[in-house]
Amino acid sequence: MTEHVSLTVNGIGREVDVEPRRLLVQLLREELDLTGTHVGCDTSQCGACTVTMDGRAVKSCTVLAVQADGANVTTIEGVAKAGAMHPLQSAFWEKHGLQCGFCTPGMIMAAMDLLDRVSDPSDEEIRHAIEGNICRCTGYHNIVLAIREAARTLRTGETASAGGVS
Amino acid sequence: MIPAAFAYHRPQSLGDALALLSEHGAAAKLLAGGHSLLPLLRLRVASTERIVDIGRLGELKGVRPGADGSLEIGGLTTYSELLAGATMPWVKEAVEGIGDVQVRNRGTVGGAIAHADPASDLPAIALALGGEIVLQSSSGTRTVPVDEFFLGPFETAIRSDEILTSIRFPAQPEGATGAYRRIDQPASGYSLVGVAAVAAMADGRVGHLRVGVTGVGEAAYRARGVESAMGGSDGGTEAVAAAAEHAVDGMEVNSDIHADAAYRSAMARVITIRALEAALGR
Amino acid sequence: MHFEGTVDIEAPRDRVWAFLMDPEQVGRCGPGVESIEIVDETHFRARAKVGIGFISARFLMEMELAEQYPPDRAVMKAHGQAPGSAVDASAEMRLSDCANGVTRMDWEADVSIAGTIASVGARLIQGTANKMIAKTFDCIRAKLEA
Amino acid sequence: MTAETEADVLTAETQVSAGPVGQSLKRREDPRFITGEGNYLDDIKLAGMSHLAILRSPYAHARITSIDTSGAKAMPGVLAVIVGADIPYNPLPMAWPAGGSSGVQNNVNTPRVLATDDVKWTGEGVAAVVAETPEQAADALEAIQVDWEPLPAVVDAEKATKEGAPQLHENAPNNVVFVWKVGDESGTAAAIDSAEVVVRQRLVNQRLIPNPLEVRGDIGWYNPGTDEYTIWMSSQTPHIQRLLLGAFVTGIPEHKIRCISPDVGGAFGTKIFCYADMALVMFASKLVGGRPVKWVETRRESYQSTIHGRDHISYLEIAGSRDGTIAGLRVKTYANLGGRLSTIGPGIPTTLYGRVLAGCYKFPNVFCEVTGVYTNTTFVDAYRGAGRPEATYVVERAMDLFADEIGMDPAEIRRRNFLPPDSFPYDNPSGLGTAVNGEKIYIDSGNYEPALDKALAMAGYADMASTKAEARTRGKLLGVGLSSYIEVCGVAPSKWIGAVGEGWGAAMWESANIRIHLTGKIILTIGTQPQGQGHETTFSQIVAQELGVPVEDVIVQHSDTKGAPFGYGSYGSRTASVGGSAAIKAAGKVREKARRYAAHMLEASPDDIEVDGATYSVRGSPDKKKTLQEISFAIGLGFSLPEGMEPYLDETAYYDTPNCTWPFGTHVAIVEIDDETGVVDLVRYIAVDDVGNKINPMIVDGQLHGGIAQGVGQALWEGAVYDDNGQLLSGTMMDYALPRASWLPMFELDETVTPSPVNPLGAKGVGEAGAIASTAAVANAVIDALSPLGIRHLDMPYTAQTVWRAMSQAKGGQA
Repeated sequence: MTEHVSLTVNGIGREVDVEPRRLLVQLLREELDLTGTHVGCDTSQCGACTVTMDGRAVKSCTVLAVQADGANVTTIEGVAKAGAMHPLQSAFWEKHGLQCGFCTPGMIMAAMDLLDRVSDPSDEEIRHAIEGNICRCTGYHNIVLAIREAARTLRTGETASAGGVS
Repeated sequence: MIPAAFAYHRPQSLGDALALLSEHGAAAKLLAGGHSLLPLLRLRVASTERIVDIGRLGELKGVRPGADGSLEIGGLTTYSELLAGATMPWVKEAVEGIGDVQVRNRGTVGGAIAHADPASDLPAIALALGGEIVLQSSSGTRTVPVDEFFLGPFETAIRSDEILTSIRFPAQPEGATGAYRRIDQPASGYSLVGVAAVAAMADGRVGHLRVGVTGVGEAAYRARGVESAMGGSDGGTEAVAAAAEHAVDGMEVNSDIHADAAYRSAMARVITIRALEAALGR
Repeated sequence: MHFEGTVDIEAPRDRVWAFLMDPEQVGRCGPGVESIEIVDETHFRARAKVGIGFISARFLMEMELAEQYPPDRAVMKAHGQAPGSAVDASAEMRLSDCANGVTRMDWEADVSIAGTIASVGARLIQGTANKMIAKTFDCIRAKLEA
Repeated sequence: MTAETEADVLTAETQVSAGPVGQSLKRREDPRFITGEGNYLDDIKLAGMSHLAILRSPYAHARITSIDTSGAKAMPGVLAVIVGADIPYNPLPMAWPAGGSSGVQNNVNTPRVLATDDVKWTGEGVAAVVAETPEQAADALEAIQVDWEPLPAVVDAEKATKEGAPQLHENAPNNVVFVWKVGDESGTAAAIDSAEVVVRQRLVNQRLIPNPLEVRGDIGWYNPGTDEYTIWMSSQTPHIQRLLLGAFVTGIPEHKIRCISPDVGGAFGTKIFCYADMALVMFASKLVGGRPVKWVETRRESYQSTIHGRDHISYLEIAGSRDGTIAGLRVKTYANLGGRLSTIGPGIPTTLYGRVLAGCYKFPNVFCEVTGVYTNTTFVDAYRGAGRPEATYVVERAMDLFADEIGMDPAEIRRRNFLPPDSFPYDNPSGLGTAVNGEKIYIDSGNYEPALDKALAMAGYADMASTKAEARTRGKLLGVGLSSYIEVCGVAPSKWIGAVGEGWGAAMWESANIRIHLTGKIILTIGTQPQGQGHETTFSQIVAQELGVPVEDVIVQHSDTKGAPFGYGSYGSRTASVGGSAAIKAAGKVREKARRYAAHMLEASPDDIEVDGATYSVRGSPDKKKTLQEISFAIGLGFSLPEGMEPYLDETAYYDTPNCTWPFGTHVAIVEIDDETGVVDLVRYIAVDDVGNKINPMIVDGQLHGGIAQGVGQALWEGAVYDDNGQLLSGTMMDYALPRASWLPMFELDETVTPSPVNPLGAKGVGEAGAIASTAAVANAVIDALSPLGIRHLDMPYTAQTVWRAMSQAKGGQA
């Protein structure tokens, strides 16, 4: 028994038939081959599966694929436009905001939600905004710097400064 | 990580949803945002034959402030929507601390209230605000006072053929202010102890006080002992401290790997003091 | 987990005893019991959907009346399995007479839960188990007093 | 510290680099990770792939009476159901016995691929299903019926050794795996007996669940056409797994096995080991006719069946005089190793713990006895730091306890007992320098006081009294904690490791192969295995530096046993110092061959060729020159070769370092405790580390950040909780708290630089340093905050309840 789901993923309309129990993250990874969205826990705790759905960050492991019917979903693969990295991606690279990279797509998508709402977040706001995302590698230090830097770039239009972390 | 199979319905109207519920009864589970149900289904500690997805019933969404200062919150309003629409700053501050941004974007007020997790924050806030829960079934609408709604762990006054359509909070008394204070269980983000208080002074005396407590008992409860001890007092530091001694009166206090009953009891008093003092503007 | 409690039942002791020794009767008070199958005088099986709120599991329970000292004391043992989980329990009930035809039942139960439910329900099990046990005894009393 | 000493530390031997080494270059791995193009194990899809799920024991200790798989076999999509008796393989290998001194055979009692007769912990695999889809495999698991006979369980290592405890293995009376001793037993006893002051304390170093964000998984593929196996695995050690799976577990010839480790989403030790599932997917793939079989654990499975870390109960005694001079340290430790032994479990609490217990101090007498113990818990093995965080925790708590007893400042007692800079090379009394078959390792370098001074200055240590007083006005108890650590990294040399008594069953050298293709582009193939450390960046910096080419001209390949030289993988902070040195050595070989070929091209004597970067010129005739690119093209074509020279620039090097490396430093934690709730807040964290020369300082800092966060996690939040029946109650992230962004401050880092004298990079190790130092620093800070109440010790983690209870009891209140 399957249900039909129509949704837009990274700007492209997709039509799929799925079992009702199939999770959005499985739809993205298995049906659509968008494996940049990861699964890190069974309990909605880690945020590795974060995507945006109709513009807001959600944990795609806690959304049924059928619940996403008609939704506009953006995954990490859809963040760069015309081959140019999004300022968040550039800033994570610039500031060494990742190590193993496994939490990174979810972390960037959660940060995207923040920067859509708050243009000049404090470090405290940044840390609060990524509370639903666990990183086991970085201790969050450089992630905070990266999101701070991306916010600056988005505000001022300047690209990230060259060089490593401060 | 993979739920057991179930059938899926997405009714297009509240009436259709209620008809499905009356047809399938306890064999069907309601899905709103999914943030209470899906984690349990994934771990296979819950299972269901069918899911009735009411997540798109727009009629159940929305924060509707009344002209008299009352507030009605549709059951399908997400935490994020509540943040955008709530009129009371202390409620916003409290909701901002629930879960994480992803959870707040999907999790619904009605879902959390209906799930009645004994450590969930919203029930305590609802108890402090007072008011009533609106329940609909195919045979009609009824309301249950918030005070009579939470019956036990994950148990409420909702019957299996009913949908929680909204929560109505009355206008708060003149000059009333509220506060929510909590201690987290760090792993889950649920509260070890959470206390919500709404207080209003009248003629230098505490004229109105409602205190809701979560995390401590088998369900969220009103700390009536605290309320009566404070009522009519000057609301001063000593009165607050004395009243907080009643924070767990009559309760069998929870004990688990994160906090035993002694700690929860002691913290219920400490957090009650903090919530009261904040509500009283200190 | 250890639980204990006392229930006063307005019914004569021999009736209480007979009720407790009858799987069909007492079994129906077990949490979520859906069917009972008598194996022999001291053994029976029950299928039960155990849970509270959303959380539930279908257990196949093997029950044994391990000790009987009528009409004073009985010990019951239970082993149940659900996919990924298991429960083992031992319960002792002691009956005594009180005034006005009331029978007092003192009970103790040791319950150990294994598998999925133990490992994911840590913050919920104690309260839930408490609630279910209380319901079981409420049910026994209600049926006997009816 | 005087100005001169600071200047010495910061300038002496500090690497001055004109090339890429020493630069904070952005990581070349990152574009794929930040665009979602990483390739982790679960991202791999192969034609015809099937899916495997494992049924795990709900009991911690039980006999398997029967298993009925008929229901599962009849389920939709099921290709095979496997039980232990079906699998002809051996139990998993145990490669690091703790040593001969115990007199106990401790390399037995390892897991089978699936349990056959009994289970020793909740989560041990007992059956498996292979199905068309993961859903079908999960559904079919529920249809397998197992009859169990539950047995009594024991989870506490100390209790497990006592009379009457449940027995796990017939060949291990009282559940003892080994009793391992190191140091001078009688000398230490005499020092303690005659000491002016002796402080004793029981310490629990709690069990941790490592939690790399990517769980483990494997894909096994048996190719019936070639009779060869390929296993994709999320592993730190693909070469070692090929060896172990071939020679020890399956008996399949090693050359018929290929192991590939794709991008690894964090590991922290958990992915060093040989796991049952690796062999299971091999067996399953052959069973289903050569279809690839994928298994990926769930997080809950990971908590039960991937290794845990730490779990020591220690009794420490520290003795000395009132002037702050330490005379002796005696420690007796129970190390919980779980229900069966993991690949190198016994090596962690022995060699990597007892031998570095004296830390950076000049203690005349040290004695350590470790009892390794079986319990009905998940097996325990190396988790970030592996033995050294445990040792640092013991000695750093001991220093604070002793300081408290004699009323001395914790910084002062450390300073008084530091090994002075002229001590090196130093044989420490807990047995590092103990000759084993004539081989020694020794602490080769160090300069501890400058790091301490720098950290104290950054923390404002001198003003701490007023900082504390200010916090009191806000209802907060402020505490400051120090941790001065040393670390043994890149365990080596192989001949010492291989000597009787330290028997890690393999050597510890590392490999590198450099090929310069005709166009001058360079491929470096390494035997180490990244899990987030940026090897592709770091190694390309090293090779570019050595060969004088742009970093962009070097790519780094790794993680596939096919065509790569054998390598031992990445763990124990060994990659830069050992693997990096292998790359330098390979580069040197290439450069030498290029130089000889340049001489041929330029018709000069090889002795007259000067190399400057990528330019090879004739001494005295700078116009007569060839670039490396010209050389690689010509030698690659091979049209003209000197007598005896082979074409192509392709050199492999194997590097065995003469000694371990010895990072050190001082960390300072500052915490505030809410005096009513017990909630602990880490408000500042200062780290001054000396990891020698840095290849990429940005990456080094990142490693420190992550290590610090994990160590802080142990001190404040993390802990595995079992009930008495062996049920893992902290079974998911809902009940096991991992550090989150809002709980941590920005970390304040600085350095001193004392290059390692034993490798050409002067690099030490950094992957574990943060975790080794930080747990003790935070612990000491919490106890310092509580010391005004008379509290001298508490066991971790310092949850709000734990701290509140201690405060309540100290105040004489209810608790």
